[in-house]
Amino acid sequence: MSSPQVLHIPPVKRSMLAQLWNDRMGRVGLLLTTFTLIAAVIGPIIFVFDSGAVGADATTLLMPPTRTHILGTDELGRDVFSQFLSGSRVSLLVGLMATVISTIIGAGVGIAAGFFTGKLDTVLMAVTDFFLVVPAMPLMIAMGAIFGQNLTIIIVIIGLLSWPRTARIVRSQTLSLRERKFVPRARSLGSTNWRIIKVHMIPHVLPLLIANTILVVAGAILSEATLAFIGLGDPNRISWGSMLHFAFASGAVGRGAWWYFMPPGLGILLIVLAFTLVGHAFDKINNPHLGGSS
Amino acid sequence: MNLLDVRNLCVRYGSEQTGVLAVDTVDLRIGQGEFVGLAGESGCGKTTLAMAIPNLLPEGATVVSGSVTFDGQDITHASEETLNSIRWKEISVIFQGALNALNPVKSVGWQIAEPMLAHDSGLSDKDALARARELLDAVGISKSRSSAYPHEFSGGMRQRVMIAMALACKPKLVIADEPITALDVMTQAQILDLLRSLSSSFDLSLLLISHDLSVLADTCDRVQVMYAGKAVESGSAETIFASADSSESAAHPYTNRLLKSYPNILHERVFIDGIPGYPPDLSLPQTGCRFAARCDQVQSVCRTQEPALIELHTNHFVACHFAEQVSR
Amino acid sequence: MSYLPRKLLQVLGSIFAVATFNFFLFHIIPGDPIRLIARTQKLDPEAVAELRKKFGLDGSIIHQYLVYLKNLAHADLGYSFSLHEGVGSVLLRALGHTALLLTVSTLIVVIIGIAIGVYAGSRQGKKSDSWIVISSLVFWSMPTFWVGMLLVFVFGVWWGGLPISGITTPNAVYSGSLSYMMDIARHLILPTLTLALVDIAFFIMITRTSLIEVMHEDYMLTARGKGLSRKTVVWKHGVRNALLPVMTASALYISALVGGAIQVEVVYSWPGMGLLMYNSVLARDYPVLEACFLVSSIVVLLANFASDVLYRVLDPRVSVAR
Amino acid sequence: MNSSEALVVKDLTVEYALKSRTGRIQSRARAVDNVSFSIATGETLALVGESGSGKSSIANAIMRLVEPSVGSITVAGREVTSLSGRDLRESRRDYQMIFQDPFESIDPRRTVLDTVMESLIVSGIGETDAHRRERALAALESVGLTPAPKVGERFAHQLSGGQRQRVAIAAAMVLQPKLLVADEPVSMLDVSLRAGILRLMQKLGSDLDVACLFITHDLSLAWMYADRIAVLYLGRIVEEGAPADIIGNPKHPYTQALVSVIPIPERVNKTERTILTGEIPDSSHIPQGCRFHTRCPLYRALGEPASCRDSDPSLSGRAIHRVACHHSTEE
Repeated sequence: MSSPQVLHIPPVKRSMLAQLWNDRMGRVGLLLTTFTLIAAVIGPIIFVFDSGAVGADATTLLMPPTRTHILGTDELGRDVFSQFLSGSRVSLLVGLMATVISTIIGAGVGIAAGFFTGKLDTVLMAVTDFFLVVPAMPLMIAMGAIFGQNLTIIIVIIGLLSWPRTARIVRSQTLSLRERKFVPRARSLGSTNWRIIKVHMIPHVLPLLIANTILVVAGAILSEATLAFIGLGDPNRISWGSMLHFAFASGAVGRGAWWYFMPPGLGILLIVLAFTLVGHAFDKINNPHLGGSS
Repeated sequence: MNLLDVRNLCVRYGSEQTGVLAVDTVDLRIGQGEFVGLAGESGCGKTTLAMAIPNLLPEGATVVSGSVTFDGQDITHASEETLNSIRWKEISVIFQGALNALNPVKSVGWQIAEPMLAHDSGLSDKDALARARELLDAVGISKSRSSAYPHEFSGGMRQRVMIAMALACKPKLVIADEPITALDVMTQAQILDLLRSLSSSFDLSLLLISHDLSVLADTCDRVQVMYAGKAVESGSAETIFASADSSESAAHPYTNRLLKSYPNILHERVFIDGIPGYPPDLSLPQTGCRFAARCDQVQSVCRTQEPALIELHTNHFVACHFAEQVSR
Repeated sequence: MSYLPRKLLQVLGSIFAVATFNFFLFHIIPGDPIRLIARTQKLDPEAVAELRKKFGLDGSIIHQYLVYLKNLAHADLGYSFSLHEGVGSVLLRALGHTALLLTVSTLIVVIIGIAIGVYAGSRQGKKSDSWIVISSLVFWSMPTFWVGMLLVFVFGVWWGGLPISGITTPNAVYSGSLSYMMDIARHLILPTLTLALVDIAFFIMITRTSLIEVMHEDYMLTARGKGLSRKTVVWKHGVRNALLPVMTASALYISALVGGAIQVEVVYSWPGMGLLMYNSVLARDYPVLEACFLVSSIVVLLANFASDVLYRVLDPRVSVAR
Repeated sequence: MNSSEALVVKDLTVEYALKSRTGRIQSRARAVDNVSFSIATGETLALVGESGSGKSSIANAIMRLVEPSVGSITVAGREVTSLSGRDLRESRRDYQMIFQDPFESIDPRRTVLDTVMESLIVSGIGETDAHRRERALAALESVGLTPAPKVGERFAHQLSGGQRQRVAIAAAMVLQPKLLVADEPVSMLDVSLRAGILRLMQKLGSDLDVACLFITHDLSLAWMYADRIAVLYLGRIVEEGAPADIIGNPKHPYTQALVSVIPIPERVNKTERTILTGEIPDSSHIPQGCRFHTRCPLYRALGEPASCRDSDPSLSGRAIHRVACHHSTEE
């Protein structure tokens, strides 16, 4: 339907960050993300976790919060609060690094498949669909069990198994961009493929890619937590997932030791929620229909 | 009595402070069995005005003032139930772009039968479908295709389905919003022909909206021209489309310039005139005549004082300070 | 070629690809599986040699691969060292339990998820919609296993009214098959609730987004113009179209659901494939892990196939015949 | 070959393979079927046809956006169908295109100035950015987008449709091409703005002596704007001649029907319209014999002569007005 928009000159687009800040969920997400990032960087410096500091006797094991241990102790008598703080680093590190791998592969495959179409597209999409359909968690568990448990390997495994969605999204965006007439116009000017991708494709794919990337971070953090919970975490680096693994294995739930299993779970929830909120707000910015009144 | 009587209608997009009056104090009258054309450039408010009649305005658009009287009943602020009983039963709409106006996952027969069933609880599914097939036949589509889906039809055929659907409940008024835009020339002629022939057999009134004045020339009885949210001229088709030397002809400079924007193969081969500049930005306050900035006969009064819509001759309304002395 | 045979061939191809991928993952990359087994199970050299022979590990890679395929074709999935039993029979038992859990929770998730999604989507921007979106995002951000732990804590420890472990009550005596089924149903409540709490969010969000998109389509205005009630417009015209993208997205969900089920089974000691995988990880029982991955992949592939066929039935623009 | 011809199209055929999902070719659609025409330097030829007539395929073939199956295309004396890679890219500045939808053909994320400068950068014109900027601003000035530095900072969504099309014209004309292919350049614009765009194209065209291929579905617009008109039906030119002859004395039954349905912005008693029934056939199922006979009123009026079903008429007649019909003179 024709509305008077034709005559209306919209204001120059504000920066992405400003638009995010304007959205209530986006703002909460941004604040939460900043908060956890600061806590992860500074926290462990102030409260150093000493894995060797085990409890001296039975009374100091699985102890409820006290003044010295504000979140109590674990089944070996170690301080939960300092574990919690250092665990945040591992979650964030794995989440961010795995996302870097995933995004590079996903965006590359997606743009290549969407732009060049034909045989290359067929082959790339067959591989993408294969990894999209194969259940990621059993495969991660299998690979984790085979390749061993250290942080780098976990990052690589999660990164290698979480790109297909990105590839799909980027490809479909690239395909629809190809239909826009400014692409044949650029070609008729004599632009090379590389120039068309650089000048006309990437800037259009970027907003969608950023929104998706943020959601991939959330997914990667959850994947790491699950792997660690299954018992495939890095034994030398305590993470929120491995805290929950030990809490579960030591029967902390049955013994009502809420101070042990609540904090790491809440930590994961908050950080994943933070990224999810930002990603969701980005989606709203990218898709005017979702943004309430358009 | 007129079938439709719209008076002083104002429709605004957006809020009171920052909104835009897309339709600003406009009248529109349609008599029983009359074909009325509504013309103007994109953004002039013609679609908004038409959609305000059965209150199918998009979210964010509100009728600020004025009234819509249909068949003697004031429906301006009617409840959703009242409107639903009038929609399609009394007033149906042929929407712009038939590809998107048809539901892709329902058969065309079902879609034509649906409003009949919604408005007549006594009708059986079977009878409704049978009537749907009759209607398809009437618009030149084989009855056997009633179980086909919209994507299986060409653009022109979908528009025929849309027309059949609009006629389903034998409405008194059909609003056709740019029904032939984006169709091929020959298909346009076919569709207009169909509309003309059906109008007599179905005894309906038609509001035909088009940006293309030439389309309205031999389809409509009366034509109303809108510019920047205002009605600037309305009159019989004979008057509006009369050649310049006749005693009565289009009197608003905008209408005249618009008419000269089309090549006329009956005349000498000259370059069309067009209109310089662009329509005003309605989000800014308007003073004087809205066409003043583009008018070649502008006087100082045009920039300061808004012309009223006056009746130049019987049933010929013009909103121009110099309507009587405009030269063509 | 028409759609069904072509698609079936594609599924078979994918299964073959998964099997091949599986082989290379477990047999080639980290050295041979027997060495991995020997490392954890402390087998004597003679037993190792015998095992090597059985898997054709004394031959070339091609030879090993062919032996692997032959064994697969005979449904011989190897031997579990930790359970001292054939992998096939272990898996078959577990698969049934997992299927029960997944079927029940999927049904609940899909029906409730779509209903809430439609409710929220048709009230976009209203307060109820905002609350649904926010709570969906919160639940979606929780690790499934942690939700499980919380429910165990609340219902098992605090309140104690619901069973929190296993599929039946140990040493229970049943008066009949009905009481047996009731016992299983009681054991199902918490695992299902856990999966549902997290995964409903997924269906709510995609249904909502899809419906909002559809609400802006021109044919929705046509439906309104016809004088249909709001409910009819939303359900008959909106939901029917909105469900198509939901179907496509559900294919992705199937694989995520398997991941969730593994966690739930671990937390509630539900004797399905997830618990089996967990125990195999702890025991480094590679043949079981390998078979679990293979079987879960095949199940997901088949489920995807089913959803693709269903899509074609629901969308007249693509036909099953072509 | 005559060097005054800006464009010579000879025996052009464009086929599209209709593939199944598995990639096998199921059938071929012949969008353009053995079409030949030429345009002299400074001349404007209008290609008129409905959708499915192949008019856009001809434009895309000339622009090398689709590969012609058969035929040669010569722009300013250079055969371009045999060019590829760098040679092709370098030849492109000689022939430029204006697309139908100005909203689609301008990248919404680039400024107006970027869009015009892009033409120069890609063609390797101008030594420095400052130099290119100067030329781009001059081009914006020449299409009436003033003040150019200010308009240059805007994005497509901040312009009206007419302004956007002016940007597209500036981006094409800044390269000083020998041939301008204009594919429905005004059909998406409001009628009041069409004249301005067409006048601009005409002025810039005559200043630089550019030949123009003007593609339109609107016969009356072609009549007003072009020096010569070619009417297309289902991939073939069925009639070609001067505008006055095509409108005043159409010979092909298809052209006659098209002329009869031209809407006239005046209420007059026109002679009887000829509204053809049915729709233009699919280009993968071109009828045998004369491709128009399935819808031809003359064919029916003459009692369905066999010649129309059996043989495909070729374009014949005096050089200034040619028609492809077996029976056109019998009327």
